[in-house]
Amino acid sequence: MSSRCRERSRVAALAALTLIAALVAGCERESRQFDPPAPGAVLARDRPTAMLVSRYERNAHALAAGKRLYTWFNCAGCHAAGGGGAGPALMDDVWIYGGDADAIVASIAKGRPNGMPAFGARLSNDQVWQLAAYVRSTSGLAPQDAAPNRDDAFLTRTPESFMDSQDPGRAIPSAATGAGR
Amino acid sequence: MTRRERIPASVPAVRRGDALDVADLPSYGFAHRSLMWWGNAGMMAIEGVAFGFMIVIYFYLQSLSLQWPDAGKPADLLFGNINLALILASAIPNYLAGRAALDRDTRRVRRWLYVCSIIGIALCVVRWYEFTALNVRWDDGAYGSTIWVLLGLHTFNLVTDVADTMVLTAVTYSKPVEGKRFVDIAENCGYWYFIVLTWLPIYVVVYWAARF
Amino acid sequence: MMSGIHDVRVPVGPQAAAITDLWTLMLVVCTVVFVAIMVALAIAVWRAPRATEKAAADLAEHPRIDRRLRRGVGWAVAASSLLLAGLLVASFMTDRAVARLPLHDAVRIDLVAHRFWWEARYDAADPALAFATANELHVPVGRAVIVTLYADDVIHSLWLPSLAGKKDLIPGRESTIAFRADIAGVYRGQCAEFCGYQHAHMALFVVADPPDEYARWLARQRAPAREPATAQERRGRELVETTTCGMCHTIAGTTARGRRAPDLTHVGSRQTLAAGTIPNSATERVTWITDPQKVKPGVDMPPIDLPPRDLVAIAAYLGSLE
Amino acid sequence: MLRLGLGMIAGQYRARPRREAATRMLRDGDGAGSESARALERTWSDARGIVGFLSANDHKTTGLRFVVTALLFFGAAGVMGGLMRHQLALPEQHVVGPDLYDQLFSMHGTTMMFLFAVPVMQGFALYVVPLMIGTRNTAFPRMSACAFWLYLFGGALFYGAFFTNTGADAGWFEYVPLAGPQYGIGKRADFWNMLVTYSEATGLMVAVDLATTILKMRAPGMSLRRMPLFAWASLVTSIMIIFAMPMVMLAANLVQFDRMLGTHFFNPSEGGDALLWQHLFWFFGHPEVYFIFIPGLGFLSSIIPTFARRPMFGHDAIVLSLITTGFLAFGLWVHHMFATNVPELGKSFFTAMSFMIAIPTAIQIFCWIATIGAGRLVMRAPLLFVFGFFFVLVIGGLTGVMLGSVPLDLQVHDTYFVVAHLHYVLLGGAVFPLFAAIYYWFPKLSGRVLNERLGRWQFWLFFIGVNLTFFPLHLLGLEGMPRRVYTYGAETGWGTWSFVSAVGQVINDLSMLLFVINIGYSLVKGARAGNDPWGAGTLEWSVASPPPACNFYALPVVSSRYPLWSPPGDVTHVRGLSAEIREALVTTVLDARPDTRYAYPNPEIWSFVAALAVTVWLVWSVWSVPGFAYGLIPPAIAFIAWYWPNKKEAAEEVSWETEP
Repeated sequence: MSSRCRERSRVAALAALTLIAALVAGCERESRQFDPPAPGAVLARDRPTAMLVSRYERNAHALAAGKRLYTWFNCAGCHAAGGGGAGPALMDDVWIYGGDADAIVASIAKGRPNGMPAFGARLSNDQVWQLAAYVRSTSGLAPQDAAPNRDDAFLTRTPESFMDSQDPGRAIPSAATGAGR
Repeated sequence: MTRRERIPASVPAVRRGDALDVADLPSYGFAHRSLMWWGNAGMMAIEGVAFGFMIVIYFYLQSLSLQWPDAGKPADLLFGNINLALILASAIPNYLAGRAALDRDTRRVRRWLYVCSIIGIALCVVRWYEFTALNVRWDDGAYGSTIWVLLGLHTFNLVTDVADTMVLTAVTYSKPVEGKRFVDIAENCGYWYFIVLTWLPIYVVVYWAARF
Repeated sequence: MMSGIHDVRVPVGPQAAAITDLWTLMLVVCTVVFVAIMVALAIAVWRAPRATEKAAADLAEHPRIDRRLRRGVGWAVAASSLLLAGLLVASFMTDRAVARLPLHDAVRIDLVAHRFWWEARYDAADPALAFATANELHVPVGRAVIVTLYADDVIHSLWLPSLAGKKDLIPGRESTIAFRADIAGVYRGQCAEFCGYQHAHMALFVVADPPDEYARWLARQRAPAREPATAQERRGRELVETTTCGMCHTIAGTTARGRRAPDLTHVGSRQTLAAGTIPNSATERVTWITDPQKVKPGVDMPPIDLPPRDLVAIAAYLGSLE
Repeated sequence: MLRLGLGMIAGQYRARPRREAATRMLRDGDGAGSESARALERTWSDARGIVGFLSANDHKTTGLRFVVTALLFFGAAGVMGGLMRHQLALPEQHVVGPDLYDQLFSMHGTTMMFLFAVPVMQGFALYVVPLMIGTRNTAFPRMSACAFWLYLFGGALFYGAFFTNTGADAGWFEYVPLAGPQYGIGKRADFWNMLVTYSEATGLMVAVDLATTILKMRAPGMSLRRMPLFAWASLVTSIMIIFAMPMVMLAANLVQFDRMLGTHFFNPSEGGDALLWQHLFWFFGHPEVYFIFIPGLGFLSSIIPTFARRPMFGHDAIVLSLITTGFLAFGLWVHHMFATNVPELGKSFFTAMSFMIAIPTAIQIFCWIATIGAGRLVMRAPLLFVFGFFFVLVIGGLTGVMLGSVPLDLQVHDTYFVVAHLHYVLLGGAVFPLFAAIYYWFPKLSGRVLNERLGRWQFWLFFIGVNLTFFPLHLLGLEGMPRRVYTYGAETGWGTWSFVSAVGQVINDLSMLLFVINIGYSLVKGARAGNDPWGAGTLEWSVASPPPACNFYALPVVSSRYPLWSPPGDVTHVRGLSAEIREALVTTVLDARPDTRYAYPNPEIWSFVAALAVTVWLVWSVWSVPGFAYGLIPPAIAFIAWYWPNKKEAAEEVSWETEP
């Protein structure tokens, strides 16, 4: 095999790899998985698995669903549009109980002292994870190409896709999510 | 001498036997005789349509709105007025550059293109300050969005034509200068009139339409 | 499964009838025009002699033929212009007929389109008498109905083929449509503007009741939800109140107060679930609650992860809410 | 007949002395086989090798590339259409889910409208028009070459996005808010917006090129009244494109600004308006139909006289009808919006306009029938497709009249009735004429005639298939079936006609298969065409098939509408253009009197590089806001480099140029 030929096959391999990367990235960001995963997979309380990251935090559909639920379930009643009110702010880099997805999932599902109710029984696991992913996106922790844009509503806040990443200062950085980028 | 007379009539094609000999026809021509003029006219039509519809959008949204501007207050006039004065003034060196191009006078062309470029750069700087004086952000509401895009569209054309002018100035140094290049310069001057003329309605819309 | 009449050519209201008349007229005229053109073409093809590529083209002037052709084309153009003008007049007249529905004593309904269901609100002067239902409008036969249309999210379009034309529901804009059903029956309608994954499953039924039946229906709807009668139904209500259901759905008289999904106060009286997607039977209710995404992928309803017994209890309770 | 006496031949002007280099230059004007013909062939051939391939700017190369690429997109969109009909063949099927189905119909519509119909017509015009009007290349061949690359890259990116599950999914007219920032989640709508920007830029560039070519580069003597009808159709189309396409480019960018920058053009809560998009889109979208349809009419006006062996009856009426259609097409857009709450008076106006636009088309149809009736018919495949056009288009046109009526439209708008109507109009008005045109001009393009027997089979299969697929859809619409549903319940009763339609689609597929086979077979084994296999009358048939690189060894002088049919005049051709550099003759707009010569710059790779640079910008702008600004740098560099003069070329040009 001549070196030129090898060169060419290397280029081809590289192109194929790029293509696969694009495919994976595109599919991860854009897939609309309507059926929730098996309950066991979602309930894992240790570090979020790659599946969960790809399914929620890097997925435009899940983030949009999270945003919808945030409005529907009146999270804004306490947390306002992420800026905080009766509840703590969500769009900054301060996380009282940790800023990675599983910590937020725990906060939503189990509740926290001083007012945060437990929604575990009243929301499906899927919804909790969607909410958690959305909450992280308000701090710019979701990839910009999957994060929600502005709403067709009164302008109350910067769209999530514009948020600069607020690296969780006091929170334990999440290895698996790699700060969302 | 008017511009019209400066575009000489054609040297005729000559009949030789059953053929029409065109060897003596000029190898380039100015204004509507050149292909470039027609291409340029097409481009101006395209951009003119875009400007026109942006203005239509402005008034459409205004007609739907109870309060206009719906956010912020009307733009400050200072820089807009400076821009208006400057852009109207720029028509003069532009005219002179165009005439020099028709005379195929490299030195005069260059001189006036320099003046045009300098005014053009000044216009870009003023334009920057205009954006800061709009008193509204593009994402504050429909009013802000519209005037930002309107001004942005014109700025895009302004910047590209100023860049064009500068490139043409630089290109006059690449010798020899063939006749066709003077056609390009003349056409660039024609395009600049378009920038000047479109600025008038856009100026009125951006700066005055929200005041009444 | 409930199926309603939904055919432009089977009108049951004065407006749809006017449009159907116009349709018939257009169909006849257009068919005649089509046939005429095809016959003209056929005659032209049939009468023209055949030739080959090698035949010299005919450049000679044929004043007589040309005159005849000119006359023919002229007449054809004149005839088509006249026909078009006639159709135009017919269209305008139909338009006026459609707009002239007498509206005195009309029933007023607010209809909000959501992805992917219809929320109907029957307002009343006394707020206690107002109620909401979903995907199934009841209207009295012979009385005009004015529906005020709102869109909650994206653009939808209300289309009831047998009753009236369609009207878009556009976010930020309010619009109205009026119609009258002259015959009792069930009329199917559907969202006609593409609105997302489940645009296909966004049907709406208009049930035209005789006036007394309509009054009975109205009275029933105005009452709060029925109290559970059996232990199973009681268990069902408890589950609805304590699990995910109450986050989105309302059942008047219980703690379920969500406002984001169809009002379930009288869900048992409705013929279908999920905007006409499945019949409202006990088994289908269980299927729907267990895995709505299988029935209607992309719908906002989440699957409920409960033991089968509980699911059956919820289904039984909901079925009892007539 | 010969009105070319003219002042131009009389020598009342003083001929300027030629420069020495100009005198030495080899001139054209001798026929094939001469020394100048060989020189012309050398001069006008595109360079070999990969760089030559990428820099090619011959109008025939560019045009053919457009046509072939567009036909590939046609195939891709056809496959998607087939998948959709398959999914809908029976109620409650799960061949594809709603998510994929939404992408399928959006991609199908977008591809057909933006990547197939307009480019294929423009590509055909790029190929045929210069040959038809007697010139050697278009006015701005490098711009058209650049346009082709933009089109290719845009299409490739759009399909690349589709294959990575990022295909457009809000329909081919992408209504906001569904495609807006809140509901158009992910990047799908961004790619649609990008594609629109791409394909409209392409369309505009080619339109400017074509319009200039047609107005300024016609052979001497081809006054506007003698201009072939296809050139007229292309001219009208190009001018329409120039006034309609900027609209949708602007609109798509406004949506993109809403999505990317958070502007509020379409956000009702902040002063925007969701209906604004519909106005903007349909102001372009309705003329769009006509700039797909008018070139098709131009095809027919070229084909019918040839196969009827006589000049077109009512030539002037047809020209006027084309122009009228072009004007009226801009006054119809609201008839796509009758179901929204636009004011009643406005609706009446648009109804009247929608009815009126039927008249110019009717005039053309009657003129064609008159031509056919008064001629002697050569029954060949192209003519069969012309007959197919009559049948299908007239149905589509008549249902169009129905749709123009407000009350009827309110019933059938957004239903399968509309789907049926638009397919009848576009298949009848564009695809049947397109196939006729392919059968007609294929010999010119390839040197071989397409197989007649296969052609007839293909026609009949296509004719039956189209009617079987789309006629039942009218009935489905009346029976209450909305468009864009991915499935339907059995109780709706839509199953029967849907199944028939699916069967029709299979027949269409067979017909397309035959077409591909015919192309392949005829390229190898087809009969040799010679210059003029049909005995046609327009200039493109006077040259060899495929045409030589320079098109004409001597530019023709025209004295009638059908120069090959009429006896030649006293002056038959032009001489004196350079054979050593690419030089064209520029003529006056109305009378096509020779005015100036025009030397093309040498072909270079910059048009390709510029398209690549623009692609970098657009892709970058999809992913990042700063990319929208910084991304402008590569195209700026590319365009400046493109323009930058080549010293050697300039010196040569100065040595022979003649001042005006």
